[in-house]
Amino acid sequence: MARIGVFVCHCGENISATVDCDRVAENASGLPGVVHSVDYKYMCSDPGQTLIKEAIKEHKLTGVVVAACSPRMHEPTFRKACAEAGLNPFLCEMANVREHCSWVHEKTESTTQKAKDVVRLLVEKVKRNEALQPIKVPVTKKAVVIGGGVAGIQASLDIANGGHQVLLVEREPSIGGHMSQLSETFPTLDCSQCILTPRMVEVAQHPNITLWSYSEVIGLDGFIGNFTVKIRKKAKSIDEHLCTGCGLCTQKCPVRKIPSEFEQGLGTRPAIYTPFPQAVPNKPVIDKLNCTYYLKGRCKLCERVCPTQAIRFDQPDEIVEVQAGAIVLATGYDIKRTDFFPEYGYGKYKDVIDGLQFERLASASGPTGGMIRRPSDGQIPKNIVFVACAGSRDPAKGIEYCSKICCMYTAKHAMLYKHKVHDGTPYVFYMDIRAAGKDYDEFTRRAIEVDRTKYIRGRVSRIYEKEGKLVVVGADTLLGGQKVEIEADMVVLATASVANPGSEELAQIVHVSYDRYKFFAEAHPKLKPVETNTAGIFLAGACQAPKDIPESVSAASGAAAKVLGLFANDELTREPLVAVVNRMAPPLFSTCIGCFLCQPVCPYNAIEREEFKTRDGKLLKAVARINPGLCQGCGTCVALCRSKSIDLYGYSNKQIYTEVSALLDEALV
Amino acid sequence: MKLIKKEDLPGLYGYLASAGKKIFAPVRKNGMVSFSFTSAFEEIEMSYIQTKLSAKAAAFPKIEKLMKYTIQKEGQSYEPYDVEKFPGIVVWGAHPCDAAAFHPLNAVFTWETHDKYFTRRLENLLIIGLSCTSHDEFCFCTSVGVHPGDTKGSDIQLTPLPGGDYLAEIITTKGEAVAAAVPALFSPAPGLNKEELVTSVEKRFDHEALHAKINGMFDHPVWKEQALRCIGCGACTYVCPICSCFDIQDEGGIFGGLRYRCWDSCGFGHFTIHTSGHNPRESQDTRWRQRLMHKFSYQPQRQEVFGCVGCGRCSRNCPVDMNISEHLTQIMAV
Amino acid sequence: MKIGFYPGCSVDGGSREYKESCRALAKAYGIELESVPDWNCCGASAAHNLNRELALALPARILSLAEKAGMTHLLVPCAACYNRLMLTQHELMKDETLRKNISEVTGLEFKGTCSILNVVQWIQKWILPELPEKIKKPFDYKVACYYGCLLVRPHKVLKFDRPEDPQSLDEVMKLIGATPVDWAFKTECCGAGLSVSKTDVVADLSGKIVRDAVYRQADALIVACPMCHSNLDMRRREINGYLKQNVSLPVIYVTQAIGLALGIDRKELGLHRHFVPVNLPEKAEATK
Amino acid sequence: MNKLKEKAKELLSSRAVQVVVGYEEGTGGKIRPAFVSRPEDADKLLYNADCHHNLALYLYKHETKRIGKMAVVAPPFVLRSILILTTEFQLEEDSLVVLGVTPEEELIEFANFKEIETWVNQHPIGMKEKDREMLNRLNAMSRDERWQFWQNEFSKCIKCFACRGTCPMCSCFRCTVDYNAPQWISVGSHQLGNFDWHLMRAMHLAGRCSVCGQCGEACPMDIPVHLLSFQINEDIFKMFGSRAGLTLKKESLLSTWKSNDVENFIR
Amino acid sequence: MDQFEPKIVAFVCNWCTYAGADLTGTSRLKYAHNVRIIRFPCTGRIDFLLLQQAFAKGADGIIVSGCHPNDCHYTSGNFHARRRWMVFRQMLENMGVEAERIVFSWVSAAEGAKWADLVNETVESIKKLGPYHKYQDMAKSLEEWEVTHE
Repeated sequence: MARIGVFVCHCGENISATVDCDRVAENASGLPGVVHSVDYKYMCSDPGQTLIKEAIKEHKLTGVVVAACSPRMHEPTFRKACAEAGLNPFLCEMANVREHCSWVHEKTESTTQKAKDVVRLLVEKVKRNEALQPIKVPVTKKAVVIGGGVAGIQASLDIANGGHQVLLVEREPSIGGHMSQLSETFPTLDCSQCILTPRMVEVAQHPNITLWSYSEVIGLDGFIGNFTVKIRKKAKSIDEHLCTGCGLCTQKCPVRKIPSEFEQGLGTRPAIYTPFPQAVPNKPVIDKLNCTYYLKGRCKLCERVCPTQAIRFDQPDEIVEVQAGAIVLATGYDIKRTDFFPEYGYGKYKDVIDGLQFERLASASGPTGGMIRRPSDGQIPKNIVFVACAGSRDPAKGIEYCSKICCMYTAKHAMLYKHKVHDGTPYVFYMDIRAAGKDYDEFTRRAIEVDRTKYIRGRVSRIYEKEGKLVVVGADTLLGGQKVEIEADMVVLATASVANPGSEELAQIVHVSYDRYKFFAEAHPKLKPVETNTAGIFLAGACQAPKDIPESVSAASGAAAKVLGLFANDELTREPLVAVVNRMAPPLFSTCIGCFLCQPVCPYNAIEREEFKTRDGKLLKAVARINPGLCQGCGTCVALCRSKSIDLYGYSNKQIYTEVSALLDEALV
Repeated sequence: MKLIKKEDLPGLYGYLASAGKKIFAPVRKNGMVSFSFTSAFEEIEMSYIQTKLSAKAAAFPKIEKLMKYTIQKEGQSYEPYDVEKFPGIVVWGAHPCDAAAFHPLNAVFTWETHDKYFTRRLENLLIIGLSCTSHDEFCFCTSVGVHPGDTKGSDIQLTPLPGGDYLAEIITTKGEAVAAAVPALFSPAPGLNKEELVTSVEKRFDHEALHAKINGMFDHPVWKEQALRCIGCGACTYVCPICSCFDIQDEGGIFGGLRYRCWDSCGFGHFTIHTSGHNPRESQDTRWRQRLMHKFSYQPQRQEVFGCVGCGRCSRNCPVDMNISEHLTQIMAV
Repeated sequence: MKIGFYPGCSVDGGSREYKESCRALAKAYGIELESVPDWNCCGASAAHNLNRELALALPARILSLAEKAGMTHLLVPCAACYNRLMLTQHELMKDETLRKNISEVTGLEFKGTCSILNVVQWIQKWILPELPEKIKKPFDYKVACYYGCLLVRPHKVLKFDRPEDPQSLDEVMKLIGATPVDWAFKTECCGAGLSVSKTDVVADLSGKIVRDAVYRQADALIVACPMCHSNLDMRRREINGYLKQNVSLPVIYVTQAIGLALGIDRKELGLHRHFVPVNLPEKAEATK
Repeated sequence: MNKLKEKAKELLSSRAVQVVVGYEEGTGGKIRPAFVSRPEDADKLLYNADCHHNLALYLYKHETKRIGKMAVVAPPFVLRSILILTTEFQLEEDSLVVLGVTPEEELIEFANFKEIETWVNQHPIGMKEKDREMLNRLNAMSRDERWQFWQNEFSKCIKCFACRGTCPMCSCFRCTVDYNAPQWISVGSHQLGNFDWHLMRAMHLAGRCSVCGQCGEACPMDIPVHLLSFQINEDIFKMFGSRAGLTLKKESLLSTWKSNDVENFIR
Repeated sequence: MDQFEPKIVAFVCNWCTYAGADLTGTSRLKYAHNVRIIRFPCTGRIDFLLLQQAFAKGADGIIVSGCHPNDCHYTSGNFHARRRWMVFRQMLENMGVEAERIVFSWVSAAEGAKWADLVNETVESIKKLGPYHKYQDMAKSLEEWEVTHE
């Protein structure tokens, strides 16, 4: 039989001014199961709390209702008090008679009546509360950062500097990402590599960072604090310990005409290669798809020239499992390419290139040594057209969003061009100039006013080649939509930034949700921009949405801060207000029939499939199971479950049903 | 043996009504004949083959309120419903199967314990039987020892005459009391052979033989085979004039409520389930077996009555045509 | 075998040669083109921008009739008709109530079971398979394939080819031995909507098309739409005026081109009906 | 229908399946479900327009499953039910041979469930005239009249649960109505208990109903319960453009959502 | 009977509307006393059976309120709820229940004033509709049950 104590607080005058507290207490004392009921001036004060603690001991209370302010204010206070008196904190409930009653009504009978009702409701609820134990989850204090672009690098360094182990996994042979391809960066026009390479080196040398390049994450199990990450380390065909990175092999390799990924196809590389001179790690890998030995079974020239015998043709891919407490996704973005723009002849005309290609042309370390030359004939273009929003903000192309960085880098490109080709004329077709950011608008103004870039507000409908020129057909909306045709020598498309190929696959591997454009979805658009719906997995940089460098870096530091926060504790303590699927004896195991309609409902992928099998492995029944490490206790699955097989601690079916009944069980007004 | 003219039936009805009796009679409402409480003779349907629900509700309603309870701080208090207040009920125009059914029903409610709610309702019952002049393919009363002209269970039994008048047999003292109260309504009967007036239902099997046989068939495979299409609903048991299983429920709030019993069915998967989740009758065939064994093996053994009067309602109303007489005939054959 | 056929007004009238060449091709393949019984206007001319219900009802009736006649495939050579029929089927299939209403208007049930084919799809499905062995005289010319606006747009409804840079006609042409030129006006507007009312605009728009084709040294323009054809062919005088030069570049239906490759008689293909005479430079006889 | 019988014979004699679930003639020409496990019995199988039972019901019952692999005679509504049950993990493709039967009473065989998906999408199920009329009648009523209509109908209900028992989508082992902690739905078949039961059932079927109408057919008290599901099914189509049983995608109406779901009543 | 005071139950989510109602209090905005608030973690937790129960127990009106779309603390609970209510409301209509007695709303933690208005408007509208006798009489069916009511 329940033994409930009710404690009605006056909150000085705040409650008692409009609510007749002693009558509320008296009324409560008449309720079945209530063995003790008092009112007091300040329940949250020390004497008030002592009052409760003593009553718990004296009357052997099995539940406590404090009628006072909002539980959002003092629930922790009173639950703590109960715990100190030896009563499980989850057997304490608060009746909100201040914010929801005394403060919003005049002093009338009905106001007191309302207080009585609310107390009765909570008494009935608390009778059905269960003693709950907080969920404790151990934390493995090691982070896996996926993606070695500027965001991944920043996140790794921040976490490592916080004193925790980091494993940085990069798909390519070198870290650095797209930033390492850039020539100068807006709005300061300082050289990208100059600011990035020191960070790359720092990563390589940091005692807390392990760098696995040429590797991919292929599996993820577990939950926050306790992930197991499965990683494939692709064979580099060299022994990294022996290799000194002297580069002899790369010079001698006879296969030289492979279009270089790093140079965006504007340059070439050998079959055994490091993507670029400042690569980290600065040790080559063999591209098996192009290496003569792997294709034809002979050559091995590199093996012969290698002074340290580091070449290993028989090296297999390695699959490794790593324990980690947190994951940071920093897989970055890509840009739209080739025949996505048939109307622009991209991929058809050599001299129609994309932004990244232009970066390489403009880069001092690029294929043209920083000279702006037409890929087709190496001529220096006198008329150059930049097309902003190539694909972006274009529902017809299925990309409705703004790629965000193009306005800025297009302005930058125009400037760089003008600085290199003084007598040239840069044109920019644009929809709007979106230059919100520190020193950003000033920057675009400079491109227009100082460097005399011709900005035309309108879109390009078609580009075609005629007599060695590229005819750019567009409209100038500021001239009343008049048609403009420009005969250009070269066209640069600011093609839309899109999610990396394989991001969807990765999202499914690590169980994070992603938006319709395949960018990873943050847990909350405003309040949790670097968290995902899966606890313990965080987002850094452009894998979440197009971002420029400063944004990527701050997001990365944000993610790192979250990780460090998580690692600050040896174990996670979580409120046990989680959902649970019932269990019973075989052959039923549970009233759940495993329809799994609850699975898509869960925002946290907390609902798993549990299979009961015979000794010889025959499946008897598959039912839902809720992972308490992942469940956040929203209870949507509970309301959905047809057979009422799921329940939610703290808001159980019994509790809530009784609340509704109890409320109306006596006259409300 | 007396005669009551059809124009005198309203008189009889009127008398019973004026005597404060509730009259529970077959009424045809949107294409369905069912026993209901009537307020005028005109509502009554005298020519029907079988009602949807049986007449058992007159003594064993689908919901029987047992008591009120209140919960106070001091404790609980109870206030049972007063059976003395139960109305006298006339079951008007019950076919012999329905009339006969009250006997086995009573056997259950007086077996070991004496259920005051049922027995009091039964005491207050006056049954005016109505011999069958027609039947359908579902009727099989003769196979379970009931006959379309049987008077067993009736206080007064009417048998329709071709002209529309009725032979009236006064069976019990209750019946005599009524006849004595309104003598004018009854005239001497013409010499007629009742047998020729009632329909004849072909006998498909012998229930005693069935009883003898079925006792040993607990583990017979036939149950599994027969029960395959059974969907485990309660239709058969709720329309059955003899099925007597019930559930007891409390409904109310924190300060009290009331307790009632309502029909339950052995066809339901949850009928026998334990809290642990274990279910002694966990497949439909065991439930189907229970139903037939109970009617034709256990009840005869324990209460010396058969749990079936061959009214055929269960088969008529089964969504998947689980035809009981067909199945019993099959059981006799295996 | 039989295939449903919806001529529509222009193919049945002004652009008879288009119908003739379709039938000629069909004949060569033993295909019977069965016209939709009691067919009516598709509404491309005016209805579709004046009255939505009418714009849907007209094509719906055609399709219902086709369904009633048990046609599983319906060849619609005119790109405009094709466009209207496709849009209507799309609209009706995604809205049950609308479907009902329109059925009430037409008094015919509409199931949407008949699949509509434009001329290129028809060729791809039935003509291409045996084409190589059937070719008598490869169509060895440089051609500029002109798709116009209605054949490939709106893409989300038609789901046919790439709206911005279509390829299907070029592929067909390659198969009969022609060399498609890479040019910029594949889908530019020819001014069909103003074909009758504002011929000067037509001259301008179509003129640019013809000019680029000439510049790309094409021997012929290949079309798959009677509107385009009449503009580029019938309006040649205005075009020449606009270009201030006389362009003799012939405009040929894809079906005619294939027909020639199959060695079908010019008359049967209706080539004699063109305004711009179709005299292609004689090439060395390459019979196979 | 001989095709069907032959196919059944073949499947049974080749032991490809252990039992064929189909239809047979019962008492007084009534149609009823049939379970044929001997080739020679296959001749009693039949199919015609009166075959209303939704046999999908039997495909996941352990009583039938223990016989072995099944073949099922499947009119369009059974096909839809099979898809729904598959998306709800109640059926495995390989444990079942589906003998589709068209309204024209022709046999169609399916190589896999994907083919069923395609077929049902090409063959919409029309509503019976009398049901259509009833729905129109109900929609023409004022709301109070509708309330009265259903109150009268539910007053007939005896809570025999034939509607539940005969419905393949009522696949729960323990129905909410059998749950007593708390007792969401009164057990007694009084007015409230009946109302709550039918509302709850209709809600639990919303977006999952294959509109076979069998619940109405099964009701011994002739309550047209199926109309509740039919109507909401129409409403759901209007609101969300979707119907149940047309896809193998695991996305039940109420277990998914769209950020652009359009409603006009939330303030 | 003197002035009818409707009984109104409010089902609200903890993160937005409950907090919003707290704000109404801290801003000392006054509103009608007829409403009783029941706290849920999320609107997604609200089982439609609870609304049935509220009416059965004698509520004349119901308020269901949670986070605005995209603001859900659990990101999608309110979206699920919205669909549930779209269907449930239609179902009630189809069965002849006075669905407008259930008022659905999004009230954020910052909309203290909106909560006050919502309650007042609801109370007013329910007063116009009067007590929900229809439903309540049905709910009394057991108490009034007599065997002669067959």
